[in-house]
Amino acid sequence: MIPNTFEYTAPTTLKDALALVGDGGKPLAGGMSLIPMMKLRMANPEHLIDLNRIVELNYIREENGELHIGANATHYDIETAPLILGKCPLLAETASFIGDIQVRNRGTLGGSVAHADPSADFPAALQALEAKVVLTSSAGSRTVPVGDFFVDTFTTALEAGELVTEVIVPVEAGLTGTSYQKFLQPASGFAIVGVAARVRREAGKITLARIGVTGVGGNSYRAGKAEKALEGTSGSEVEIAAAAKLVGDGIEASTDLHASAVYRLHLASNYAARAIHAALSRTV
Amino acid sequence: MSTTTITRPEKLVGKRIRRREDPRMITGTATYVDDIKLSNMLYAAMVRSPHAAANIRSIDTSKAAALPGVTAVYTGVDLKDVGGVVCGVDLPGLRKPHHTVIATDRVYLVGHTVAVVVASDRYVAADAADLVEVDYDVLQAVADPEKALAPGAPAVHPQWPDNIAFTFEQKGGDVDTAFAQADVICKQRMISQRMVANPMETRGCVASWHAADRAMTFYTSTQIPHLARTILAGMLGLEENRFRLIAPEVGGGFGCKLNVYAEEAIVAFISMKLGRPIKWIESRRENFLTTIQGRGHVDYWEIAAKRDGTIVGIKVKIIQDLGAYHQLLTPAIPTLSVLMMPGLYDAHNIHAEIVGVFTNCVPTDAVRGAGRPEATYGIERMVDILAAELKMDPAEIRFKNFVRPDQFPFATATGLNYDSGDYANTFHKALDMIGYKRLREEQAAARKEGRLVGIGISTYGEICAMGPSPAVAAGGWESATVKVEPSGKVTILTGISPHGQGEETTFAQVAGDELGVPIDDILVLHGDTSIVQYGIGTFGSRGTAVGGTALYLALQDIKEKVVRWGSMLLDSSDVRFDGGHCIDNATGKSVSFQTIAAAAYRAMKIPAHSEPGLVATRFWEPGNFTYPFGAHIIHSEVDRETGQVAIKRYVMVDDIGNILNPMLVDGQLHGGASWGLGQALWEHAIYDDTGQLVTGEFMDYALARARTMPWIESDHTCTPSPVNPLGVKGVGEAGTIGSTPAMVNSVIDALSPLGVTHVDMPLTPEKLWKAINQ
Amino acid sequence: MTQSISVTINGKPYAHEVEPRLLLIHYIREVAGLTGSHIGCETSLCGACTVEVNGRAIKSCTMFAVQADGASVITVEGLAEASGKLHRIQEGFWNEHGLQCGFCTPGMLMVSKQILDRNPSPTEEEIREGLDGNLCRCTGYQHIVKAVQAAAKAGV
Amino acid sequence: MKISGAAQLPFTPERTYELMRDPAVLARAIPGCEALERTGDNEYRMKMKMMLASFSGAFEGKVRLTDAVPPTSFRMVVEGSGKIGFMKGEGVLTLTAKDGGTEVAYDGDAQIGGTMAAVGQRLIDTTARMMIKRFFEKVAVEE
Repeated sequence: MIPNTFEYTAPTTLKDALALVGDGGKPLAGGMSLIPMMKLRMANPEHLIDLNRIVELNYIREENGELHIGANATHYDIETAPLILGKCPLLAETASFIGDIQVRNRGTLGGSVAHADPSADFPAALQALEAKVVLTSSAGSRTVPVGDFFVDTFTTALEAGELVTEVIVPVEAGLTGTSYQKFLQPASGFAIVGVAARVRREAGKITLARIGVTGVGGNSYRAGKAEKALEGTSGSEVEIAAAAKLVGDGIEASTDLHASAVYRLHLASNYAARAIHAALSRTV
Repeated sequence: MSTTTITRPEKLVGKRIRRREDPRMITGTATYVDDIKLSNMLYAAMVRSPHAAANIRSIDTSKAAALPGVTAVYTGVDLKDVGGVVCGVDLPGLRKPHHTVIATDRVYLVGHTVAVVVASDRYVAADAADLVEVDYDVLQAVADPEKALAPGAPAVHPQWPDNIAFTFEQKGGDVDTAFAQADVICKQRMISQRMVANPMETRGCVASWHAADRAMTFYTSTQIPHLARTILAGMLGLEENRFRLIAPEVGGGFGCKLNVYAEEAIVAFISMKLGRPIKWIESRRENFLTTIQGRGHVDYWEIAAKRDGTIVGIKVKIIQDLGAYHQLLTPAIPTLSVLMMPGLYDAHNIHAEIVGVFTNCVPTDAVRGAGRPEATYGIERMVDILAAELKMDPAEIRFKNFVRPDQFPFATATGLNYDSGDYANTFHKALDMIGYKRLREEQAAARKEGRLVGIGISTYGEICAMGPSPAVAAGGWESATVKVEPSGKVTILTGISPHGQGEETTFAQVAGDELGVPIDDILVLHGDTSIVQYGIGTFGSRGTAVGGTALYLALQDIKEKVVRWGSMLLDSSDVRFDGGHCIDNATGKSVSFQTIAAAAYRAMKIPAHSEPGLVATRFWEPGNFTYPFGAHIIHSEVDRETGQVAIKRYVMVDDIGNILNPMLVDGQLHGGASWGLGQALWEHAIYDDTGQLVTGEFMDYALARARTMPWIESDHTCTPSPVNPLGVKGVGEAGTIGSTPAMVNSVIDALSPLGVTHVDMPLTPEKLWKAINQ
Repeated sequence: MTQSISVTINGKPYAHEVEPRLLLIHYIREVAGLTGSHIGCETSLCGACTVEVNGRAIKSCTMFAVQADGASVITVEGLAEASGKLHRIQEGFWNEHGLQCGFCTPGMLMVSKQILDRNPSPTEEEIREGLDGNLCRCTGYQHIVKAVQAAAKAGV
Repeated sequence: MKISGAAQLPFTPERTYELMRDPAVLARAIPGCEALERTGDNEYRMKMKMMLASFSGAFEGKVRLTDAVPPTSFRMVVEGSGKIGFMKGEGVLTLTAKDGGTEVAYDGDAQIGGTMAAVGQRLIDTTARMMIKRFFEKVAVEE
């Protein structure tokens, strides 16, 4: 299977890349979704702007109590970076669930986020982390909360000429526990359901609960009702189960070959309970 | 000549010897068909129908032809003189649609070739294929065999509105009386869903025509080089002796390359037309759409028994989804299911019916197991269903009904003659390995906790070593040549065509033992019709049992000649051949195999009634199939919350007769099990109502992965086959056939406390979750 | 329109003019003439085309040759030493019968190398997870797992 | 693939019925519609360009409105085919007055073929829903 012809530019600076994207070029990050689609000729970009040589987007650093991750960080980088393992383990854990070794070696956080696949893993974690996405164009940068960034199936807040350049996640206080739980589609490895839980327990009470969900519907989301139900409780089995039941509330779940909407919603609750449970067990 | 003591070399057969074909494969230097690059070569790409049923109004190739780099574009009209795709099966009343290599006026399945483009490289060929414009008048399609049988269903072939290609019936004993007198009758509809063979190497070929010599050199990824040559030469009107077909390294076949496809004839035709080498390599997408698939059964089973569990009769009605036309063996496959239907049980009253149905899908044909997995699945499920009905232990009911060792050779109600076996012994061994009694106790305890724990048994049999010639469309014999070179090095030419099975090693083991020469002195060649005498090929677990026997016989001929030459050289009439030497029994003097080989070619003196040289060729016709069997037991647990199946333990004990190389045997069994578990749990070629294959890529079609396969504990029993002198039975398909029912029986056993008696494959988590919550 | 690239494959420099759409696997196989790496699918799910680019195992069917400009690539042909001495992973696959038809093998070897480079003594589960991006239709994976275990042992 | 659901529009059933059968409105509201040309009674030829993430494709197809029961229901058939395959969506739309506007309930089938069918399975449902949603959002802002 052979892609159609295209023009190819690999800028080495963000500035050049933004100019090229501003002219209508299609950004190429890790290419893990785009290149297979191009080979099947389902995607036929005229001009590919390869972002992989922009060294200034390769970074993971801590600043002002937050982790700033450059768009070119690969899933493998995130899975193994000591800074992330130590200060935002949810993101590292989630990265370890993506695809396989080869995909994680090449796929990037920026590419995954910009692609906004409804079954991708990162969005669940980023929702639970209340992450922020930095969008940059030649005109400047803006920072968008992840909840506003993911708009719909493959649809984000990215405007024409903008690139995802950075993702910002919080450095977790010691009392927070996190977990990502995923039910795999057996062929592609995509998430049929993926749930990221982030909880803080202080003096025996859950003071913060954030639950991000992917795979269930057309877009990732925060399970607000479940979070509210969990906060203020002690996190007993019964309370977890009750909260987890609300994870799919009001969500239009999708149906495909591998799971019906009803089953997806059931799995969402079940995996939410698993994630909350595991997250709580990781709180101090 | 010497009188030194002869040290007999260590016996090779039965040893874990690492493969002699591996060095080229682990260094990346093996040559598969896509690695072949001939000078001046062009690339072909097929233009394929996106519709399952449509009339072709017109085809416009002008834009494609005008693309720089494109040499030619052909449509069906250009290839009208090429013969149709060959079906080698004859059944009474069989309807055989004529299947032209390129569709001319109507397409019958998604992926049907409507044109072919030829270009300077594969990139341009792909571009050109996109530029061919076809105007279709889309028709109603039918993709489900039972829907195809319903009145008013769209006709796949307008001339046969009932969509029936053939019906077939077989009876043994007196099934009506048996059912009338039975204490209990169980019935179950069961589906063996379509599976895609999916060898990691797709199909592909390179054709190179030399007009001056009227000679074709043709490389193709096939399991049957000689048969493919005969058929392709016939389709193209070429002289068979000038048609050299080479199966290079073949990256897996599993039955889907036991065939001759339209594309092979197309590529050969183009090479003749253009006088240049042509390459075509199938994409994975094309492989899903256009390479034959397996299974595709809807079966209605009935089993009748006495209250004590004695099986008295079995009935099955098989609705076989044939697809849109017949490939080489399509209609024959379900007849193998009928032969296999009694399994290992002494059941004398049987009735089987087959309805072969056309659908707008790719043809089904022989895929690993070919007809036997469906039947084994059916009978092994029915035995479990019967045990549940009678509240008997599924192990006990099997012991009760096994054919006993003293009954061999055992004539089955389906007309077979089982060669040898001790089914109870093998089953006992498996039960002991898994600790059956204790496991049942643990299961009872787990059930009290509400856990869904299952133990699934399959005691399977199979029909291997295809096979006696009357039973195989193209002949079921096999050939071998042993050439001893003047230096004493040995070259073996085998008519089988190994592609992973490892006969370059196992055949060398056999020859090494027989001739007493080091294994490194032996070379096994195969797959080139200009080098190897006519042969049948590799399929139906026949390589070792049939091809190996031909080799064994040729080796005996060589040994006889060697003794004649040795007698002459030793000037003795009392000579034995042992340990690579001819030894004078009277004096102890000896002459080595190598010296004898040199003498046979130098021919200074020739023994009486002999001729120079040391070569023997044998064609062996087996007198019967062989019948391997075994017991597979799977301990599983189903997650009540999600329906996900976890395999806790998998024990298999297989009896495949004598074993030449245990490491290779285990490899075949593990691989086979990955297929059987795939069918039970994951794999499914799903066509929608319009004939679109919706699991048409690895995105949606799940194969076994390292992560999803359990560790397999494997052991063997051995009842040598009396059918051949090696005592071997065959192992290529055993794992596939034995595993599926064990897996499904295990899951159904796990769910049985909830009243679940059957779930159709594949047992996806959602299906099981629904069954749990019914 | 073509672009010029230079790539080091198995320590040997290559320089060519290529179309941007040329996939790295086709560059390696057809331009550089190293046909050990294979193509088994087009959706990046089979792993037969796995090679190492700058020390990372990747699927070379999901990368363009122009993206490898300046990179160092290792393919299955580069595993053994120049003397012909096999890599311990190749030995492991040979000794443990980790291959049958051999088509997936180059990719399996390359990903196994990455598994062991990162984790010299992986558990069975870690090996199975590591092999997740590579399909084999012949072996049922058990002998591949054993091959990686044997190679790990040989490396200690 | 079965698709059903409902959308709320801020018009009376009569006005909704009229809007949803107006080719000018359809041309504006059908996602990716580039041209809509009348070919017969309630039959139109359509050019579409689908853009979804990296995936894009041009389709030629038609829109048909049948089984009209003003102002309560009609059937809408949208089909298109292009290089990457073909698609067909067909459903019955039922209009009911609700909360001062109209609820449009839809119930039908979405189907894809060709290359799209090979890799698009997991996305048919979400994509179809998104397109329907966009369609109704566009209709809702009509006058």
